[in-house]
Amino acid sequence: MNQSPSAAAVPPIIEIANLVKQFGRFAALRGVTAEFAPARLYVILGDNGAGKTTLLRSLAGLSRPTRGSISIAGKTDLREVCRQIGYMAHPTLLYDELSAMENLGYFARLYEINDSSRCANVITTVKLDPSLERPVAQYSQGMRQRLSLARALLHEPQILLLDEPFSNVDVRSAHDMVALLASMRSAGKTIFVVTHQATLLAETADEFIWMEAGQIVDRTAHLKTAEAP
Amino acid sequence: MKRAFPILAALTGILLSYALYEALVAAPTEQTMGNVQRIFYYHVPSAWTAFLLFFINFIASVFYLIRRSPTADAIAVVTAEVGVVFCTVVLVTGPLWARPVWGIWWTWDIRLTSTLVLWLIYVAYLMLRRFSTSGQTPVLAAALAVFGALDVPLVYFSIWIFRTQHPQPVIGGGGSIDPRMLHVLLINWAAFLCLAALLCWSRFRLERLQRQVEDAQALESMLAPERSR
Amino acid sequence: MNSLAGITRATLAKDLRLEWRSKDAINSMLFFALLVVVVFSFSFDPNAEESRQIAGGLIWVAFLFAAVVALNQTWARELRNQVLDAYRVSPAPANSLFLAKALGNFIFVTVLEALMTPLFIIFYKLRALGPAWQLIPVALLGTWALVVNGTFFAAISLRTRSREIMLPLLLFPISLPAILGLVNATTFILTGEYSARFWIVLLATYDVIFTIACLLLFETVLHAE
Amino acid sequence: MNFLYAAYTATWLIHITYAVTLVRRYQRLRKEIDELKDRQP
Repeated sequence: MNQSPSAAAVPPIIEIANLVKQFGRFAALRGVTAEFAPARLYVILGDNGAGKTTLLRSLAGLSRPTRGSISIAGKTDLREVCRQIGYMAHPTLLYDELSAMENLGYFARLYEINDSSRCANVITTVKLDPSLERPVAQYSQGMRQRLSLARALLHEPQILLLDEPFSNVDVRSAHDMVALLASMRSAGKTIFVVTHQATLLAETADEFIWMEAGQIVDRTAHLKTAEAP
Repeated sequence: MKRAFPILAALTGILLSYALYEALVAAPTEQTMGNVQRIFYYHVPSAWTAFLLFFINFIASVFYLIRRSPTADAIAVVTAEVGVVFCTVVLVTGPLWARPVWGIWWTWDIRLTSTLVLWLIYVAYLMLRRFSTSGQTPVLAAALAVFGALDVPLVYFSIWIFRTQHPQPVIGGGGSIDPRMLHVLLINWAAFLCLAALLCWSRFRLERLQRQVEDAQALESMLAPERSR
Repeated sequence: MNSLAGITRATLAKDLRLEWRSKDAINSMLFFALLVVVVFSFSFDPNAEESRQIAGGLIWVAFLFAAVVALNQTWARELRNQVLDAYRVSPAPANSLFLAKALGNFIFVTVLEALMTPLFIIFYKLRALGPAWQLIPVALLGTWALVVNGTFFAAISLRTRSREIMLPLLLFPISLPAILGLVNATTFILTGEYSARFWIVLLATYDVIFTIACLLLFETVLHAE
Repeated sequence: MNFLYAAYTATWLIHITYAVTLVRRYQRLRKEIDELKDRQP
């Protein structure tokens, strides 16, 4: 496979070996093999149906490989490392009828976070107001996306998997999110972003992963401007 | 292995014709029920075969849940499907026997009813396999098979209580059976077991082939867009 | 163990709060059961003796269908915005989710039964000739029997096409002993002809066996993707 | 007596129907395999 430009020295945090995910007569992933070094920001690019979301879901432990294996921080049973992974999907993964604090309060219970100020803190991190009592259903799309990111950050994971975090987000919020991601990467977190708006991350990202037809076809240190969407 | 198939087919053919001759001609005519009693030689062996197949299905399902072996799953599909075929035979020949003997097509008799419930459970099993969208259909199906197996003794027991409280026509199972009839019964059972083995074998080969085709198509479904570009 | 109980409680509280705000499940269930009662009482207008004989069957068929409506609703809630994935990526035990869902459904269906039973009594002029207090353990055990397997099979049918139809297809054959137990126990208590004790024991056995089976297999089913 | 023949015929009909569906599924698969081979020499 393609060697990552500068990953050779550091031991990888994620190792994927010949990963295949098949749904009946359709293969979403077709033999992905890759290694990822820690504390870097990766951007995954590719057409619809290239397997980006399935790759992310496999890393999150949501989708079990048909064949092949994933190892994160040396563990192949991803349930053991789920505390270290934060996953933000394309849908919001939030209850529309509950307010921001109620939503995060419930998810904090799932991670057994007892520090009651944590929820309010993480909401302020994404620049929302913790005292807002409206149900999420009445939020704008951009606010929902930010709250969704807050949910993924709630348990302070070491690895972040973000699926289309900038879709329908206004330009300023998007730049705020990019700055947040950059600071978290500097703090040692490994971040994967699937996005169609790669230009937003052109300066910040460490590496671009190009996917096509269920495989990683290229890894580059810079955005290939000619092909950028 | 492949050469064994026509041998088994020939053996089944011979056994079935011999068993048919025995059932229709050689077996003594029953005194009270007359010739209609000869349905017995098809009805009972089919029931035993169906139960045996469902039992194998249960074992294979449990094995699959523990080991996740694809072969165990294939065996589970095959036995469930052939089992439903034999169970259908039981449910069709049952009323055809009941009508002339008791004057009714159907009665909520313990054996008839448990067979019907078993049939329903396994039809549901096959439908689940057909309609599942998950990449892990075998797991769901195996779980259902375990539930079905747990249910059968409860069904049997509950109908047994039900029957002792409601008068029912007595079925001629009172222990003693003419040794000549038993002989014919066993020959028929052997013949139907061979038929079941033959059907299972063909279905197993079909299943294996189908999985290979699905794998190939899955690979191709990812290649196709690349080619056309 | 502690976290199992804690997360179960949190999930149950969250479900009850969601239901309180939307009232999806309880409204559709109530309306559905009401329709069944009205349609049945139009279709046949029995005298007191006949209605004792048939009421057990009618009541439980109505509740069974209403329970299926509730079961579909509780999981539909987790599918909106794919919130279920948020649970699945968390370290929370799968059985907490199962128990919370099963208890939530148990509460919904029990509330429904408490509300609908007076209507049945009025429409069918019912008066029990046997020990009426036994109807309470019968109803509780029977409701749990329907709901525990219903929750499990609803989780299975989440991963199928046309899942709302798949649930009854899977649930009804497996529930047959429970339904038989419920209907017969109710009929015996109403008519006072026989003791319902056999059936109560059967329901309790059914509950124990399938609760254990669900708890053992739910994690496997939840993560089967 | 008619019931006897009806039962035997029904039994065979069910088994033969199943066998026929197996053969047809097999033929459909064969066709798919041929198509696959055509596209991937």
